[in-house]
Amino acid sequence: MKSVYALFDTGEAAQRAVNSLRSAGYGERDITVMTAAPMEEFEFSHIGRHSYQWYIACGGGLLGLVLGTWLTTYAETSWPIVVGNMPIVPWYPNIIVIFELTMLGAVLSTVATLIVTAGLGRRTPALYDPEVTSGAILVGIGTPRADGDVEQILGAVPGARVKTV
Amino acid sequence: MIRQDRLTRTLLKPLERPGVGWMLVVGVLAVVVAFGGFAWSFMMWEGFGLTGKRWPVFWGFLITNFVFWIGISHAGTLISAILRLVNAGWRRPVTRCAEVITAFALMIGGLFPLIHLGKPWLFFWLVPYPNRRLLWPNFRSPLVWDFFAISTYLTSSLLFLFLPLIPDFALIRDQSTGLRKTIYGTLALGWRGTTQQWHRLETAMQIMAVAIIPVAVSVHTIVSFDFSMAPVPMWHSSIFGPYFVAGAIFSGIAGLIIAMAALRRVLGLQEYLEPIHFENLGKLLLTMSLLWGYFTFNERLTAWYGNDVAEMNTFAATQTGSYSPLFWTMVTVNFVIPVIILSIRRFRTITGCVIASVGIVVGMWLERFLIIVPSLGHKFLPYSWGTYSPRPVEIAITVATFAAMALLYTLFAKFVPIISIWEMRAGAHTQESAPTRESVPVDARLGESHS
Amino acid sequence: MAHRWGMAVDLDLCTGCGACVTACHAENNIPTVGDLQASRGRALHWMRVERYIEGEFPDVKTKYRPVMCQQCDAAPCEPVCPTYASHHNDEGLNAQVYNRCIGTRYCANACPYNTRFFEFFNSTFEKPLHLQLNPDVSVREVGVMEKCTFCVQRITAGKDVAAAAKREVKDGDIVPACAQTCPSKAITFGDLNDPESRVSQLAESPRGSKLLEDLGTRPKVTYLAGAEFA
Amino acid sequence: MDRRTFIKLTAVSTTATLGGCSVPGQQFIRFIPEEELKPGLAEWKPSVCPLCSAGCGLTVKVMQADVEVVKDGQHGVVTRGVAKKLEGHPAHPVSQGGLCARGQAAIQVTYHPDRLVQPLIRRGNRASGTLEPTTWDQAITELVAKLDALAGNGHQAALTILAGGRPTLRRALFDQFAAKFGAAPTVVHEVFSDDLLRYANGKSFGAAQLPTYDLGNAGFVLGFGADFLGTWNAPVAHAAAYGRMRRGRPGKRGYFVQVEGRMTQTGAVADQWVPVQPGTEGVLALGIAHVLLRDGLRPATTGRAGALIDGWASGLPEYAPEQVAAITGAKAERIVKLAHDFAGRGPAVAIVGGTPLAHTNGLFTALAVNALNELSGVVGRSGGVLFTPQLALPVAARGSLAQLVASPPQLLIVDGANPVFSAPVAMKVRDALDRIPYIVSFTNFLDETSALADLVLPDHTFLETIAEALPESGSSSAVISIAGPVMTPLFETRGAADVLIDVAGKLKSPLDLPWGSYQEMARASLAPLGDEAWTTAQKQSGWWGELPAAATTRPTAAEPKPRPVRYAAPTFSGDVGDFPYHFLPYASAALLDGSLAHLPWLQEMPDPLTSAMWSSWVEINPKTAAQLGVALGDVVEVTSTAGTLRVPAFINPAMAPDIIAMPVGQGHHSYTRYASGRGQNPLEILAPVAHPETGTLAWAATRVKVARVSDPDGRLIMFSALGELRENPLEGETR
Repeated sequence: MKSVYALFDTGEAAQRAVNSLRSAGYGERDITVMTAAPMEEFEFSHIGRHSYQWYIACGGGLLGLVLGTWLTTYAETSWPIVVGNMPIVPWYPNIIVIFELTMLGAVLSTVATLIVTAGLGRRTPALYDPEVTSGAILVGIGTPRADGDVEQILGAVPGARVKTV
Repeated sequence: MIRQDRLTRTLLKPLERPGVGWMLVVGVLAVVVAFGGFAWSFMMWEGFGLTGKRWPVFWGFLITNFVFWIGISHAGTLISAILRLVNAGWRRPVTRCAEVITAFALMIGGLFPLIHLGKPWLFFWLVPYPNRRLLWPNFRSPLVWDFFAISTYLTSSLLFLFLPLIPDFALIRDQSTGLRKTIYGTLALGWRGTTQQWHRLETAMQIMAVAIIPVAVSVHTIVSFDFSMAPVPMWHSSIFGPYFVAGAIFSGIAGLIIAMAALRRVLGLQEYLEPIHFENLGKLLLTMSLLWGYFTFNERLTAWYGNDVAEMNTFAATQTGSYSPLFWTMVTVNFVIPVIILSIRRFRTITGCVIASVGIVVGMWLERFLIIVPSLGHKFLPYSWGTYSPRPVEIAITVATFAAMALLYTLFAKFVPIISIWEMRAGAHTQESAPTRESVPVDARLGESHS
Repeated sequence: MAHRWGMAVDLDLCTGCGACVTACHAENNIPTVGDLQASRGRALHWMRVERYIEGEFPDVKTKYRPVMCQQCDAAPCEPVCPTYASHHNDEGLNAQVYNRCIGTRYCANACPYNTRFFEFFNSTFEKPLHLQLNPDVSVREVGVMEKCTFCVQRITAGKDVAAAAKREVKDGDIVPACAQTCPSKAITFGDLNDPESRVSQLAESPRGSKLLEDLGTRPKVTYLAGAEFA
Repeated sequence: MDRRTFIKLTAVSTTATLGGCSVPGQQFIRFIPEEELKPGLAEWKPSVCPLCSAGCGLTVKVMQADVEVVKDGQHGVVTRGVAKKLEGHPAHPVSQGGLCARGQAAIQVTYHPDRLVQPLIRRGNRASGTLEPTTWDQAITELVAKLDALAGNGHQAALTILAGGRPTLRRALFDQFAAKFGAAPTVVHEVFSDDLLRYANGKSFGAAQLPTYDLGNAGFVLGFGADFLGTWNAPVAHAAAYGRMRRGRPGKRGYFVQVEGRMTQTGAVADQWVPVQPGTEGVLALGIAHVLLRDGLRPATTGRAGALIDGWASGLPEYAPEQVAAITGAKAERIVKLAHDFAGRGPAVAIVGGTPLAHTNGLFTALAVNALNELSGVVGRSGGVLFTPQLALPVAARGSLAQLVASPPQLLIVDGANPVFSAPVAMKVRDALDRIPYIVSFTNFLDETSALADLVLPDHTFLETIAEALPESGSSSAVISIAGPVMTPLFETRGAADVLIDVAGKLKSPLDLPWGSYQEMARASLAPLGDEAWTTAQKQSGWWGELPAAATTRPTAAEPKPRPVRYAAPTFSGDVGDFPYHFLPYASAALLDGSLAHLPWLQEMPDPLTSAMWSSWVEINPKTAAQLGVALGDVVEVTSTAGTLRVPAFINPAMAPDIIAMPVGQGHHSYTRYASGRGQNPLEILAPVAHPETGTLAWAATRVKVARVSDPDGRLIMFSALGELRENPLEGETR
């Protein structure tokens, strides 16, 4: 089954296209909108806004914290050597290492999440048009329904350049 | 068909086939860097004695450079992170050139703990892994803290630089053909610009920004610990953490201004790097200059008023003694001149900012030198006092690092748009923000400051 | 019971002759660096005799003070070492493991007494000077820190001898090179854990004080004050 | 080679070659060791320090090592015992288990990279000719020929032996040789000679030798310029005694006052440091004596020492505190206080030596201090002045360097002296040597004098042959320091004494020396001490104890009509107007008179007061320096009537403003890689002023002027780099 999409030059047109697709019964999941830059002032840009990134980052941080705590205590106790009259497991110095690893955990988990949830690093899906990056706004349906009138709906919007892949 | 708007055209122009001038610059810089590398190898071959280090001043130029470059690295990521969080609209053209500085300055600075080793070929003994006898490095040593801090900071800075590059890589991918297309295509990681991707990216950047600010602060604090942990006159002080961080940001911004001015001139980005950016950075620089003056005053006053014997000896050496010329130069170029130039609107021009910045870069280098050397030379037992002057290898290596910075920057600007195209676009959209049928909740936007 | 080696230096006996300095060179394979390197501050004197002259002619007072590694109990040089090359051994010595040292020179900066020295070059011993080298002491390679060890090789030897003779180490069995050569016997070495040892008693002396005591480094070298306590 | 060696050699070489085949380039002969060796275990053997006259007993740590040797023309390696470390012999009465910095470095004499390893003979004349290696046979034949030539035409007296100052049996042996050959009186040369003091002690006490001070039992020590803890007489013995004086007697701490113009290493540890005008020390001594007599603190004496002082019987009327203060510059009340301490804290001993005796009125000073000691009642008593009984040896006539210069001999044999370096250039020793047709030198190193020699005979070092010395002082009992060889010689060297005996036998008319070897001679010398003496000595680095009366030197009788001396102001070369400063050369703590400048450990040992290494310098009082505009390290020009030197300056507050002091020791032209061409030699500008009585050099009788030349040229190398003198430099300064 082919994907159908249309390119628009203005946000308004794109918005109109999205709205008519919605009224035709297509839901958030089916509609794909691509822009060269975030266009927060248009409603369509809110599609797929919800995510758990913040929580995952915190989780990553927590992981780093545990790791750091274990690493320092383990390393120091595994071969206890006295220096400068300090305890074998000195908390103040360890906190520094623990802190760094915590932050590292948070950062790495964030990036990982991004790559996974944004579907980066995979083969580019069929539904795409190089014009997007140079300013055109793409509105399309990955998998139209059998009674596919998507071409008409999109074509109805003035200034739409409808394509199928 | 691909339409290229003006923005894209100007920002992608530098990526075109290099000219003779560019080749020449790169060539010269490469030679200088190579010479520095040679100096280092020679030093390893002959022995560390080729440096000017001596009993009791065992740290000198090399560690000065270390602190200096780590300081410079605080320009980019930290600044851009802060600006992202407060959503300063004027940040858009600035952030990337800033973040690049961080990446490279860290790479260079991080090299010095290796260069300065008596046995550099054993540098990996600093890395936290157990040796053949299952002995780990000593986590109580600030040098090991350095390892953790710097590696964390470098990792996050590189990612922080890379993430916003993805969409621009995608742009280049779509506008180029052949090998170039494949290369940038790979870098673009299959970016399509769907609304989801934009949201993920924006959020990720937000989180990174939040995480990176404390890391950056910790990095230079820990660098300051290298000194303040040791019972050495004028080192063993609790003000060093904030003092170093402030100094770092200070020198960082100065470095950034110089870089931006250069880019503006060389790549003809006048219309994107506008006077307003320098104006704003200038204000920031002024603040930092005042902050620096405040910290320096605190540090000097407490030493002077406390009147500890050993500290006073170091104090005198810098205030009136043999180091005083350097000291007063530092005060002039770090405080007097910048405050005069930057606090008077008429002078806060691009030229003004650059002049101030150059002085500050020099001054901050001096500051690090004056923190390290006089103290070591004036420890508690006067019989064991000593002085230090650099020898050719150290100077060669020092010069080479500046060349390396310029070189890396030039190369980067050749292969990557130095101003984030998509962020400029996003900015543009918000300026002409058109009325839409659906009312957009305020929180729905990345609340731009429409100033 | 574990030993805790300590030293006492009687400043009232020190004549500043420098015998300890040369003896230290002879015992510990310390190279002479030559005039050029000496002028660049690379002379290696684990033991030095500090000289201070106060006042103006004719009312001048001079004092000598031999300074070697103070073998601090809370040594600033130890924790800063990333590789544990500088650490505290179970007899209270600040041990320096030459082949763990990668030459950050941080310990030397942290040492308030400036008693740590650095091998800036591979040390050379012009033949046949090499025949004098003490086989019980390793010759340090370029890029490592070194310092007074309280003649740890003599300590080990002394303990071996005692063990061979099936007895405890007696006070005076072990004498570092500096103490042995000192013509006026200003230097006393011994076990601070043995309350009967001369060094323990001298450590208690009212004339006794530690160098830079208030830094909290807890040195194991006691300095016995000179004339003013006559 | 004998059969055994041959078998050994072949056996070893084959195995070595086999081993070598597997590892190419590893082919070398490993000789079979000739000695019993305990791998890794140290053996301690007695020896005697050769570096100064003190004659300290040593114990030498010997361990095995691989030594590169040449045997029967074959290069190879042999494992043998070599000396590793020198320590003072605990039983020896002079060293008492201690050893000075110089003694510690003595081992480097043996292992010195520039040691002479085979005889050198001159081809061509001195100006253009060179010294070239030769064999011992040739060398000895040459020497024999030269001596025979002299003897042939009856010019025996045209042979002179020039020797260093150390009293040894070897010296006695050389004397015997000279006597038997009929040579001119042997010339003994030391730049810092104590002959004047010996002479004075002869007059005052009947013992013409250096005194031994029983500091250990003294309550009050009054030093007159003598650096007795540093470089003078027997420093190690003195230091040991000083230790006992300070802390050896629970509850009693001896008091020490030093009188001098420039603070010596010894003066630095004094409880009181009393500077006086140079050359007036004797006056101060008599000033104290005056007060002692006036206030009846000590009973008046009528001994022979006092009899030599003008006005002694009448209570020294000319030396009342006020007059003394006027002359010496010390405050009158201080003199009185000193006198009272002197009497009150007794037993009180006065020590004189070094600079005070190097003025033209040195004899007066020495006699004055001797008289003070007599008055103190400590001569020959515990806590006072003792004289170490001396082993009686055949008396030999002595010539002076001046005579030698005046009438150079035909043949000169140099043994342990280096006058080209260690005599004032103005004495023109060099020219004299140039006029000597043939010079033979027994030495380990090619020093300035040996460089002029026509035949250089490399000696064993003290570790490779019998080491011995006849300590003149430092012990209350008689001492003969002697010990057998510690290790087999490293090179093709030969003991000078044995060579001389060999030569004596080879002459056309052989000299009937009573012994076949140095060892026999040594044994014979100890014979009068009983049969055990030799074996005991071998075990413990010397013999000490009660000398049989027959073997002891006799004290000289007092002159029937002594001519009393009175103070005469010292005279100087160069008048005050043109040359405002006293020039004070002194023996360097590390290098002594320069004879030790070739030992790297001593070159790099920081000087006790300046912390200088590898350098020479002049010391200037801060006030003077300020007047001259001289700062630390600046190069200054020091000019005397005899010449000019350019030296870096060290600013030293512990000396009088009118004194310019400079250590002797550096400035060698030829003395191994470590000393050659380094620093300046103050003797080059020293006026050759001699003591009228003894003809010895009055080295403090030169005046100089000083001018700043340039900024520091980096030649003053200091361990304490900033030259900081004060423990708290900011003390007393406002913030």
